[in-house]
Amino acid sequence: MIEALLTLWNELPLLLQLGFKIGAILLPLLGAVAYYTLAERKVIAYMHVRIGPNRVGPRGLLQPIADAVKLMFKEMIIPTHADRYLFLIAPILALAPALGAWAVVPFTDSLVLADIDASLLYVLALTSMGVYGVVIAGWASNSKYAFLGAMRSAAQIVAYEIAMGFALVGVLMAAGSLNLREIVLVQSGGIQQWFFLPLFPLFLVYLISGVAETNRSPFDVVEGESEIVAGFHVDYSGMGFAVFFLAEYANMILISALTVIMFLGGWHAPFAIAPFTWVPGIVWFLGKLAAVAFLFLWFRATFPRYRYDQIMRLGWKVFIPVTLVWITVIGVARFFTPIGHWFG
Amino acid sequence: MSRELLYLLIPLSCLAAALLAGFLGSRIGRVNAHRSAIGGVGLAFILSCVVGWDVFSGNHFNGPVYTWAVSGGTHFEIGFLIDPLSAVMMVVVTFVSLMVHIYTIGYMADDPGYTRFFGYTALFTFAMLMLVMSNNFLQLFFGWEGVGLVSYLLIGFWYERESAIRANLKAFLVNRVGDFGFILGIGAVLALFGSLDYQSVFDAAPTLAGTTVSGPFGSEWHWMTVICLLLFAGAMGKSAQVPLHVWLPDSMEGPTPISALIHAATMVTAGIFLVARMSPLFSLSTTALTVVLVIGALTALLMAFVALVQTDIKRVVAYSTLSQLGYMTVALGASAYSVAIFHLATHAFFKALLFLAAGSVIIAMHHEQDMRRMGGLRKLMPVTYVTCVIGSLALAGIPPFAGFFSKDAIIEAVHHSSTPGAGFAYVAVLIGVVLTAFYSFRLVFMAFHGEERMDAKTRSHLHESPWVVTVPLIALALPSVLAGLMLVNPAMDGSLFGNSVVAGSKPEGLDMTAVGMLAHAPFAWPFWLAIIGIVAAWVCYCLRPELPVRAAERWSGLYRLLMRKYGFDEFYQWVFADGARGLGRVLWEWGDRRLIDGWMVNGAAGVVARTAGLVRRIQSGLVYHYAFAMIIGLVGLMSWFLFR
Amino acid sequence: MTFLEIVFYVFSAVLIASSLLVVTVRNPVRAALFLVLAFFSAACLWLTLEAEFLAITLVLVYVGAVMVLFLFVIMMLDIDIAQMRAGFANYLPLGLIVALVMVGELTLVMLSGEFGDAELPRPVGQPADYSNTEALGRLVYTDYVFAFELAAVILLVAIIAAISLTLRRRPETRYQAPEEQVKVRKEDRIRIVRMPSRPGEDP
Amino acid sequence: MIPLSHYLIVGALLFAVSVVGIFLNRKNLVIILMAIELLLLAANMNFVAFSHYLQDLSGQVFVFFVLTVAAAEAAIGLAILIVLFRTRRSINVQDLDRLRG
Repeated sequence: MIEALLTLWNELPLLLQLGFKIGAILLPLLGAVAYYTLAERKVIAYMHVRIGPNRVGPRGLLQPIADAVKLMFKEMIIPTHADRYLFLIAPILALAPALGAWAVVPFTDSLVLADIDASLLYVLALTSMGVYGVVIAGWASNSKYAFLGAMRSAAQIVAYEIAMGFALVGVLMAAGSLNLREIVLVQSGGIQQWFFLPLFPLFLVYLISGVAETNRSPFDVVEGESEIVAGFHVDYSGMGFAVFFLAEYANMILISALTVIMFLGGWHAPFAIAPFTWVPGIVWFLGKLAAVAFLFLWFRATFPRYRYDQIMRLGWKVFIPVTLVWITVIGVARFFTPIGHWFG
Repeated sequence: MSRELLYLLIPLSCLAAALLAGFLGSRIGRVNAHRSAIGGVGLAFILSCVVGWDVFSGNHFNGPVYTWAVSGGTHFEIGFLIDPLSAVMMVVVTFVSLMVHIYTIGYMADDPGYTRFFGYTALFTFAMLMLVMSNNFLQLFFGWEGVGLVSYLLIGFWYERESAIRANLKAFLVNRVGDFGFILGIGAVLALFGSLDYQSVFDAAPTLAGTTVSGPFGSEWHWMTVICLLLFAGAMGKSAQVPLHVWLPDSMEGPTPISALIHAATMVTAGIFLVARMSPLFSLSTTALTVVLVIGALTALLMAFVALVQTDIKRVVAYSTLSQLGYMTVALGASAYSVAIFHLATHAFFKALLFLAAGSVIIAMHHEQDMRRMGGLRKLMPVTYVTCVIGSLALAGIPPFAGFFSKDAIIEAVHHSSTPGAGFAYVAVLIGVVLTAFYSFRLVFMAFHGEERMDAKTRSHLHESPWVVTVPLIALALPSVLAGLMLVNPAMDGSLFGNSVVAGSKPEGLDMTAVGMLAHAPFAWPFWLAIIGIVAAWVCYCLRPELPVRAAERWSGLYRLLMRKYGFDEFYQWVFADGARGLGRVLWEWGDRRLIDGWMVNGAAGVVARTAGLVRRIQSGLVYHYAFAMIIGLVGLMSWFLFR
Repeated sequence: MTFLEIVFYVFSAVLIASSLLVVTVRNPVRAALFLVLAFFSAACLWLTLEAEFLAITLVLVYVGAVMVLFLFVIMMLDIDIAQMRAGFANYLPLGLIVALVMVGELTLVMLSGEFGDAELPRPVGQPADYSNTEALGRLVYTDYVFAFELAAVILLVAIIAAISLTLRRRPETRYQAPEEQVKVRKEDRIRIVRMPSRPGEDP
Repeated sequence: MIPLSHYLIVGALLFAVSVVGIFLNRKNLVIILMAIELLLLAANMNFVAFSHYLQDLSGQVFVFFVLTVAAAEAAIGLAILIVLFRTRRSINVQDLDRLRG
């Protein structure tokens, strides 16, 4: 049966094969994104000691579907003096990198769409492109609030991308590879081998930068409902708004996945002993992913929004020096290998 | 006391006096200023007399006292050549200077520049002494320019007066012409002989007499002629020979003591002294001597004529000075150097006397110099009158006054001279005798005789000058009478100057004695010519005062010519001043403004500006233009590589 | 036509088209976005040349950083678009001539038979364990280490230059001083005053 | 297979387009800066192509440095642009004639 299926699979044209693979990743991802929104509402509601959505479907489980249907059928309004072409393309530009980066994410040792050599760079390149959606949306709306949001976003993303990149440089120095799968493989052997321990400052920097990169609270000055009433996507409605929504949550999940891969041992069990190793790697991976994703929600429910100049100050004056210092530490440690047992 | 120190002390005492009076005059006061000046010059006079006595005892001196610089083997030194020639000059200079100093106390009594004046005169004495005592050309030139400097300073002494400044400038410029020749002559001497020392030059002169130098237009010149003519050019400037005489009459703008000291007795004779000193060179060039003779004769004759018509008392004396300098030059040209110096000495006394007498009159007349407003001063100023008559008699050549001997000697020397042009010169000096006598006594008669023509106010103040004025007059009158008698014998037989002057082809018949000359006088032309001149003057200005006026009307052309001094001033003004100005204007308009400014400076700038104006169109300052040019160049380069 | 050729011609066309649009579109924001597209296409072309590291770096550095900076600046500046385009047509003929001559000559050279398949064949693929990044890294950190450090210095200078150029000190702006806030003690803020509650009483 | 000349022609076209862009957009400084970036990209294209066909990584190293310098240039260029705009309220190249004689 399985062999027959494999034969059938191999008979399919290459492009069709690729399409199936992409679909196999994208569809669950979109589903996850949809339910992540529900999770957010529920989690924050519980943290606020209220119930959250509970009317659509059992315990409100069909709420995301209802939202999606509503947004799909809602009219998408294009402001009169907006740059029509860019206005339409902006949400796509926002969503595409968030989805495209998944191509190199290794779910397990073998479950990866494209095991390319410099996948870390690829991820970095794609995540750095996410800003275009926000910037173009803000500019194309031809509205002051949207434009302010776009400017904030551009400055913020540029600022935090450097810190994020440096954090990843630390990771690749520790791992000695740019390949995400190999980075995970280096972390095998239990929780003590996971990079978040030796690279703890970089881990924190990466996590916080990830929050900032995705414009999530407490770094959500880009949207800043109370000041610029939703920022860059203030003029979007219907599908446009939906795609931005998707992109944001997809990015959050992506950042969570990358954090897991680079700092939390990927698909590896926390303890390389019997009961834990029985559990399949994908479960560990998804479990860790869910935990990190939960952090995003937790942050949102907990922290007040940063002021803009404080965000800049944190990014330029704290994170970048910290990462630089830690990169130096790693360099020294790599040079005097016997000192740090982590860098065998 | 060594001789060098003695010799040094003579000029240096004058220099010290000059510095004291000139720089510290305002500190030490007027009395101390003239005391120091007179003290310095008096000391120089006494020492000069000592030196003179020493020299005539046979002790000559020639040597350097200080080496100033050595350049390429040529020594530039301060040195003294003390021989009878310089000794005579020293005594004459210091004596006249001393007299003038004393006289000045009275003459300049109320002048604000009193101390400055004494500074100048003492400085002049110093420079003149340096000139006559020098044993080399460089020091000679130093003294030469030094006396020139003081001369300019003193002509322009009253610098508030425009006429004084103009006369000053004129003297300066005319002297520059002569001095230019003079320094060229010194350069020629250095070029030919390689030395500036008199003695070595004189020693080498006979052997180098035949050397020639190629002049312009392929002509060949004897070095000696060239050198002598150049040096004589300097002498012409300083001694005011035609045609460089024009400055001397104008120099009367200076104070009268200065006219006496510098422009009559001493400085203007520097040229005569120079030629006499250079006699070893001049005797080697007949051409030069001829030039000297002719120039001198012209000066003597022409200036005497001018003196006839002058009405300014000082100008009469000034033109007589010019005429007498011409006499001296004639004597030089006749190779009678000792006679020239002899006349120089006697002339120094009586001409200084005449000037001072004229000055005395001027003081009395409250600086009125026009003789037509004088007259009848005889009774009011007896001392001045007597001394003036003595001076005039000496000037006119009436025996036995000093001028008789020296002038007669000159006439005899010219008579016997074999220098070309001597015949003309003889006639000229004979006519000059008549004229000299006439204008001398014209002055006497106009000023001291006849009716009183001054206004009542002046008349009421008229009185004899104070003793400081009259004492020098008397002191100068004595040698005016006696100098001829005393000096004529040694001057004539050659014992006075010994070998310090060379009598090249010494004229015959000059071995005269004082007694012989006096005995001979009533039977010779000059004496009677002088008498005729005096009588004519008496007739014209005492007996028939209307005669000169009628003569002037009768020969009005000649009169105007004389009044205009032959038009030398106008000529120079026209040729040199206007010519130079015209040349300057041409050079300015064409050379400077058109050629240099227009073509070279502004033209070059204009070419640059126009080129830049074209080029700046390319320099648009716009980046894309430059980028475009770069791209065009790139395409061109690419095409060249591709299709060559 | 192989897959590689399709990729090459498609991305080349996109690259040329987008670069043309960069220099011709009216709106500088769109120009910047087309430049992004051009860079992206160029990166894809480089991938066909097995220069993965450079391709990704191009996207990372240019698309991710430089072009964001460009966009930021363009959007911040209030540019008069219409005025900026004035005179565009005047120079178009001349520019076209120059460009055509240049392209013609360059093409002539490139097709002259020195760079054809026959003369310079495309090398066969690298072994599977070949890492472009690693090879480049080895080269950069050995042979070109001084040049590499020089590049680092240039970047540092550029950072300093850019900051110092654009730094504006605004005296009127008030900033928080967190370290001062943290260091503050109650003695600095509060003064406890003891005073009698009614006259005459000892505090 | 794709011959080297095709890559080179792509580079040449890119180069020509960017050059024309520089003097067509003779007013907008930003576009000029972008054209310069394109110019460098064209050069880089040739470097990478030659590097691959000659199997010599030095070409790619060179591209690496070019990218570095170009990034620095872009940063400074934009900084200058901003300063310029602050002082003159314009980025028109024709307004930058303060130094013109």
